[in-house]
Amino acid sequence: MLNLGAALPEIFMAAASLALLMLGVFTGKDRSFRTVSWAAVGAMIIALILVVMGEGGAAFSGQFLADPFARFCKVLILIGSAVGVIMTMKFAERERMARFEFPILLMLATLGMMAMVSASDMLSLYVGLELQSLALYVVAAIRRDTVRATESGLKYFVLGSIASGMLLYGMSMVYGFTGSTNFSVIGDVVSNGELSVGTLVGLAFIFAGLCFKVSAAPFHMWTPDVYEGAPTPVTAFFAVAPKIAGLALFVRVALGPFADVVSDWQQIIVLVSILSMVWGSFAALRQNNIKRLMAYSSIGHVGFALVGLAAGTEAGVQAILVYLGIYLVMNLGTFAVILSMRRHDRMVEEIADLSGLSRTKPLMAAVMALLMFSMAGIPPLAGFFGKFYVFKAAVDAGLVTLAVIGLVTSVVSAYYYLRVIKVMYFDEPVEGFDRSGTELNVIMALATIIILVFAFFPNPLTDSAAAAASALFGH
Amino acid sequence: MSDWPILSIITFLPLLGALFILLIPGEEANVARNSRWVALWTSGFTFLASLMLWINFDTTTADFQFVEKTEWMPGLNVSYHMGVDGISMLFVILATFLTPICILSAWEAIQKRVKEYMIAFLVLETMMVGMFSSLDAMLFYIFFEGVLIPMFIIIGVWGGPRRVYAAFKLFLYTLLGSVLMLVALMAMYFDAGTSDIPTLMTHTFSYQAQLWMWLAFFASFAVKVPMWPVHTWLPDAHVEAPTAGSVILAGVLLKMGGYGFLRFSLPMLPLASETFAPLIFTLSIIAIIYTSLVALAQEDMKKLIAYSSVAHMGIVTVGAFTFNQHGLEGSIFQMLSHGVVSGALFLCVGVVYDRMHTREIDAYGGLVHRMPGYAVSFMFFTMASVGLPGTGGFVGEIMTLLGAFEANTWVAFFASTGLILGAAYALFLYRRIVFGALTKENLKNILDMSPREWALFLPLVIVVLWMGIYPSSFLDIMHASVLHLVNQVETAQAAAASAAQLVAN
Amino acid sequence: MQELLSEYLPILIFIGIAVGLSAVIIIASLVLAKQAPDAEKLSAYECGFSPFEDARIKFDVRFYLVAILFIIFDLEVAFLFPWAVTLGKIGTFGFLSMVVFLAVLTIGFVYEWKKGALEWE
Amino acid sequence: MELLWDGYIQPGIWIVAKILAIVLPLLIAVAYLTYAERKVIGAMQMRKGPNVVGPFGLLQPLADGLKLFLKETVIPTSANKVVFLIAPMLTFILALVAWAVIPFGEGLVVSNLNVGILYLFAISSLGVYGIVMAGWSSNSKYAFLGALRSAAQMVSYEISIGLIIISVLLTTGSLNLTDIVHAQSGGIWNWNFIYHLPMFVIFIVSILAETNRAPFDLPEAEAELVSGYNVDYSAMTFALFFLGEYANMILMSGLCATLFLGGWQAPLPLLDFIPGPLWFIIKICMVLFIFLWVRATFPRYRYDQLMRLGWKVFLPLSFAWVMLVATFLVVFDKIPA
Amino acid sequence: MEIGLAHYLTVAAILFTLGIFGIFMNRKNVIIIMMSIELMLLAVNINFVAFSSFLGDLVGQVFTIFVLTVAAAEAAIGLAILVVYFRNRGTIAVEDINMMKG
Repeated sequence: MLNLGAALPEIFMAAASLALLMLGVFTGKDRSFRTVSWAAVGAMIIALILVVMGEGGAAFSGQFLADPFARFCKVLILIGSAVGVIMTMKFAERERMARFEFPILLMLATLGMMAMVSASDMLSLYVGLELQSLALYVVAAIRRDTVRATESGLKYFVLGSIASGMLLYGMSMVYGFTGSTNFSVIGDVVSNGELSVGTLVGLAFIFAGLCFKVSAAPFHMWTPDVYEGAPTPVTAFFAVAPKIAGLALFVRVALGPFADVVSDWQQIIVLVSILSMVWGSFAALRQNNIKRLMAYSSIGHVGFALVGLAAGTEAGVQAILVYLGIYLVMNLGTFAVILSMRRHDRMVEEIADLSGLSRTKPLMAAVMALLMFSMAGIPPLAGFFGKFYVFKAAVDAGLVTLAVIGLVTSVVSAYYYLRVIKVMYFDEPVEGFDRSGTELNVIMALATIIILVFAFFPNPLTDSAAAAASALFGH
Repeated sequence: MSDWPILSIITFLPLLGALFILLIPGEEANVARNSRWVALWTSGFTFLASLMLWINFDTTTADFQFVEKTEWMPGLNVSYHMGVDGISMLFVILATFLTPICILSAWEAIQKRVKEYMIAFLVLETMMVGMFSSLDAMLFYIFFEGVLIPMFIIIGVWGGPRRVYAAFKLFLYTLLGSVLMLVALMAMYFDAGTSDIPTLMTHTFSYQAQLWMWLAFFASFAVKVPMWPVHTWLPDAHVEAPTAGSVILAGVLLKMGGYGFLRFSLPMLPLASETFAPLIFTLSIIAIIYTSLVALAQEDMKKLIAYSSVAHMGIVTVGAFTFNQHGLEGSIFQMLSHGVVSGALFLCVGVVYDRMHTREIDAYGGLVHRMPGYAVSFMFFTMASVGLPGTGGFVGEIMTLLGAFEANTWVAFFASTGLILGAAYALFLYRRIVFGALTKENLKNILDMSPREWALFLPLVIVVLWMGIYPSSFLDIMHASVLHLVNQVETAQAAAASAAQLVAN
Repeated sequence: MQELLSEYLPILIFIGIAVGLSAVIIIASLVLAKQAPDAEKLSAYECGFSPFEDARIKFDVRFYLVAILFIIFDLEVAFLFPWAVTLGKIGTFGFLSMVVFLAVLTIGFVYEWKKGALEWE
Repeated sequence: MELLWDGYIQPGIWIVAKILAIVLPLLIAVAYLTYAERKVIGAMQMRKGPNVVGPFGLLQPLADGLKLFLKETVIPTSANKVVFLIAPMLTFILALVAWAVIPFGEGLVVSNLNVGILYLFAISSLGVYGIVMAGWSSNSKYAFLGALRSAAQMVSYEISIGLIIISVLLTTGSLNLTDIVHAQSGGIWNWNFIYHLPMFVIFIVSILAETNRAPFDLPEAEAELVSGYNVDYSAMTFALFFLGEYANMILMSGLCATLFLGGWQAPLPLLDFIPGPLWFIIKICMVLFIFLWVRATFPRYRYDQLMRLGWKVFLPLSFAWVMLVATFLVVFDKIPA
Repeated sequence: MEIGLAHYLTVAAILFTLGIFGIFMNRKNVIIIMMSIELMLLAVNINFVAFSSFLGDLVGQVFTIFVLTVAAAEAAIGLAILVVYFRNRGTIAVEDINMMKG
């Protein structure tokens, strides 16, 4: 029934975050920022180990399911979060936002995400999702002395709450028309008969809410503003962990209880996916702010990932997971570069500020260029494989048109990634950046190495993704 | 010797060199010097290694040789499968041959960011060689697309004033074509369950599927070749690229499209190829005649040569879709000789450009008085480009036309018209630059070719002459493979025809 | 179900009576008492001065804080109500669950205490 | 016809009668509570208190009421009129309807709700609305600030009250007030105030704060806020507030008696001959006396002291007490069925 | 007239729609948006309780409690962010929340 062992990583994270909160508040002021941050990273690593070593299984009377799918996503989430915290430290100290609550909030958000991807009941889903969201609302506005950060927090809050509202409304409908909140029970009900109208309405609302959360078009409008306004490490965090968790949740909901009625919702996902890809590509063309650019880029990437979901097959899920893994690495690397964009100890975030980076900081420019090529999906870099997997899944599922549209938009998106490279390599140099921190350099180096050598060693990621996907389909 | 993974060595040796250059420490001038030497040595070794392919090549079989196969992505049934046959082997050597020349040509022309330049070229070489020798569609695609990254950088960083535009155009045009090919590859994979090229060649796709796949492949290869009307990126790219970039672009990258037709479209999609052959012929002939006329009107030397490339590649595509031995061999031979000759022509342009920093044809004239050695080499390559007997160009063109004649008289007729026009613009260019009175003040002090430049041209001259005088040393290699290809296509077409016959009866 | 609801009927009536009573009291007073309003009399009371700025001024953010804390703790109380009366049925498991919940809440409480959210100097 | 009479009209009349039997005495009680207050405080300060109108000044409350009734109702022009009028009504209504679930004796209750205590808790929580509405709608700084203070104070102490109620619930196992009273049957030693003595004390103090009574009458602090949220009220609108407040005092006393002092039950079995309602009223009067006594004795708290008391003393204490009681019950397996 | 499930659902749907409209049509004040959000959650709660009662399944009511709790936390955080924003910007009018556009 209870089987706390399956939820050990989550329990550990919860306990650790509370303990750190106490540690922070009792050491007083914010001197403990660094200690708490590193402790948070340590806790995430321990949780990671627990996830990997743990035996999995269900817990809390079927509310919580630590299957390989969830564990795979948790690994990604934990990596993303841990790196996110590491990236934050120096930035926070420089920008006078070194509150010890910051890493703890990230831990809580991570905990929420972990709970969310493990949810096998709408109730635990909701609780996990909200734990994540509530922590993130605060994190977005953590620089409470700037208008932009607070505005982004406010926007994120308002639109996130709407999303929760829609999600909840959908869940209430599904509950009412299937008689349960448990995914497997819903799955049984749904597979036995055809989908009732009420359930379908509920499903649509749930999807709309989830689209909001993962910032898929047409529910993406908060993303650019939030990304731009939030402090950069926060943006980095937003772009990675919650996206992964949200998409994993999307997969979990769509292919958990509703796996037998793929045809009923496939069209929605196809449409959302196309809109996201198109909008993410075209709207990014006229951006000058790199964080905004990354926002649109993330919208586009969500679109690509959803292509895998649209396939509705095991291969599709595997593709999403591979995509997410690669996306994680690319985004962390890119944001490590963006975080290094400091001049005279101040953040600069215009794309034009990268001008001539290849002269002033050749290595950083090379890293960024590789990351951008990878984002654009140019082989042999890792980003290509992500796209390859999702589109292959789509073609296998007969969604050739979707694949063609997706790939064409990826060409459009290649344009704006190339623009960044162009600015770095072809334009005349402006004043160089300050020295970037060691952590950032390490992250950049790791990300670059991974995207470079992924082509040679794709199997660890793809195999575990395959295992995770097959677990979701109950094999 | 044959136990060695020689193809992998050839492919990844340049990458190793690039890594090595990356690690060179020290101040800028030092780094520049060292990286030049490392790049030259690496590419030289690579070329020597690639000669091992030729020496050990078995010309009697159409099978893939030097095959290497390792598990790569077992989940997808995709493997690291390398190998060459008579068609691709020569392209591998073409690539390894041109790369050291390019590096040498950039010895003095490139003064800024030498390290990056050399890295880009070595990476480019890896991609090119890898593409020609991969026997897995997925692997092929990776190398095929991967070429774009170094090329984008080369044009964008070291190119001319409009380099940004040119680089973007090159990149996006090619990428757009390629992604459609990717869809086709996925569809093939879905249909056949593997991305192994030899297996795919034996797989029979339904006619309907073939049509769509063929169009998708066409989108990619036609851009790459380039065929009219998607050729417009080429003049821009050529004009803006640094000399070595132009050389490699004309010499090798354009061949990727032609090679793609031979590797994918013909053997895997024979029925669709037959269906669309008229389309190819039409576009090719338009390309030959139209771009030749356009070339005549050019004021920029590089642009002129670029348009001539489009015309020459038109002949290649005509040859490829004749489906007969002559046409195909001519097509391949034409690609090889064009690779060498057009590369050499760009080098010729590079020589004067390095001195005068202009490519305006009107800025020159009467160079023969100051640069007799240059005039001779330039003349030689111009003649080769025109297709003078005794040069490589002649063999390729005449065989292609022969093949075209067998397939369709009208096609052969229009193609030969193009050749005459080709002679016109090439000689026109030569005359305006080299002959005439030396009136321009600033040309008065121009120097003839340096030993380094001689060292560049000499191997090219030898190869062109060799190809012209003793073509069978090349044709023998491709013979078996081309024959196999022709049989393959004919069998498939015959089978389809008899099936249709059955249905009709 | 119906019986359960019938318990609420008297309350409804009670509310009705209370509303009526209060309305009657006010209206009767309005009708019976002598009304002689004038502008000064009808201005808001401000120790004899005319009001010189909007009364809905910015006020101390600590009132917000109290409101926020209240919401949280009041909900906790709402959780405790059913728990308290059903403790016998849910037994040790229910008890321990609530202990965990309250422990988390206590940590939150300690946090805000140390952070000075409860100070009102 | 028969059905209508038996099914609806007769019970309806019965209900209305019961309600009136509560409301009317309540209003009189409120009136005389003010009288008692003045008398008691007068006595404690060695004064006589009201003694002019009627014998012993017994008619004083009526005179006060009449005065208020005949005064002019001033509605400030800047006020939000509808809300301004609703606010006192709301306060008054809530103070009345809460009585619906208070049992005066065995079966002597208007509505024997199974969630009676929850109802009471809800209604008393709503009281804040009346005050906030009054403060806001007056559109006057004093009223506004007074209302804010009052609201903050009330909600702060409400949490402690909630927790205290929960610790009582733990030992009684029911949300029904009658059941709670029954659980304390058998004499004074079974009454809750013995077991929950600390909570009883805190409860008494908390209800002082909850009803804005001295020494916690900060919101109405004459010196700073010229009477707080109701500064702009006059005549009967003011009277409704006034009535509501005093009715609330009585209500809280009643709640206190129900929760801790055994409701209507006699302290000793041999005193059972005295009827339940009488006991109940006696207990209410005792608690009310404490209200008055405290008012006469203690100086007013500072606002920060008041909030600190609520959040830093009462809340942790009552919280700890809940845990203590629950742990005790679980460990010794004494949970009431 | 017997009040059935459909009536509850209709009421909830209307409330929910009102909430959505309140958010998107409102051009005045962020507080109103927050109230609209609460309205949406209220609609959800009505749904849950109605279904719970109709199905004879307690999970719906449990869910309602959770929703209430989370809504409280959400409101608390929302207000906090709003206050912080107001301090920086001096306004909470919807049309003034426009530092970032594009």
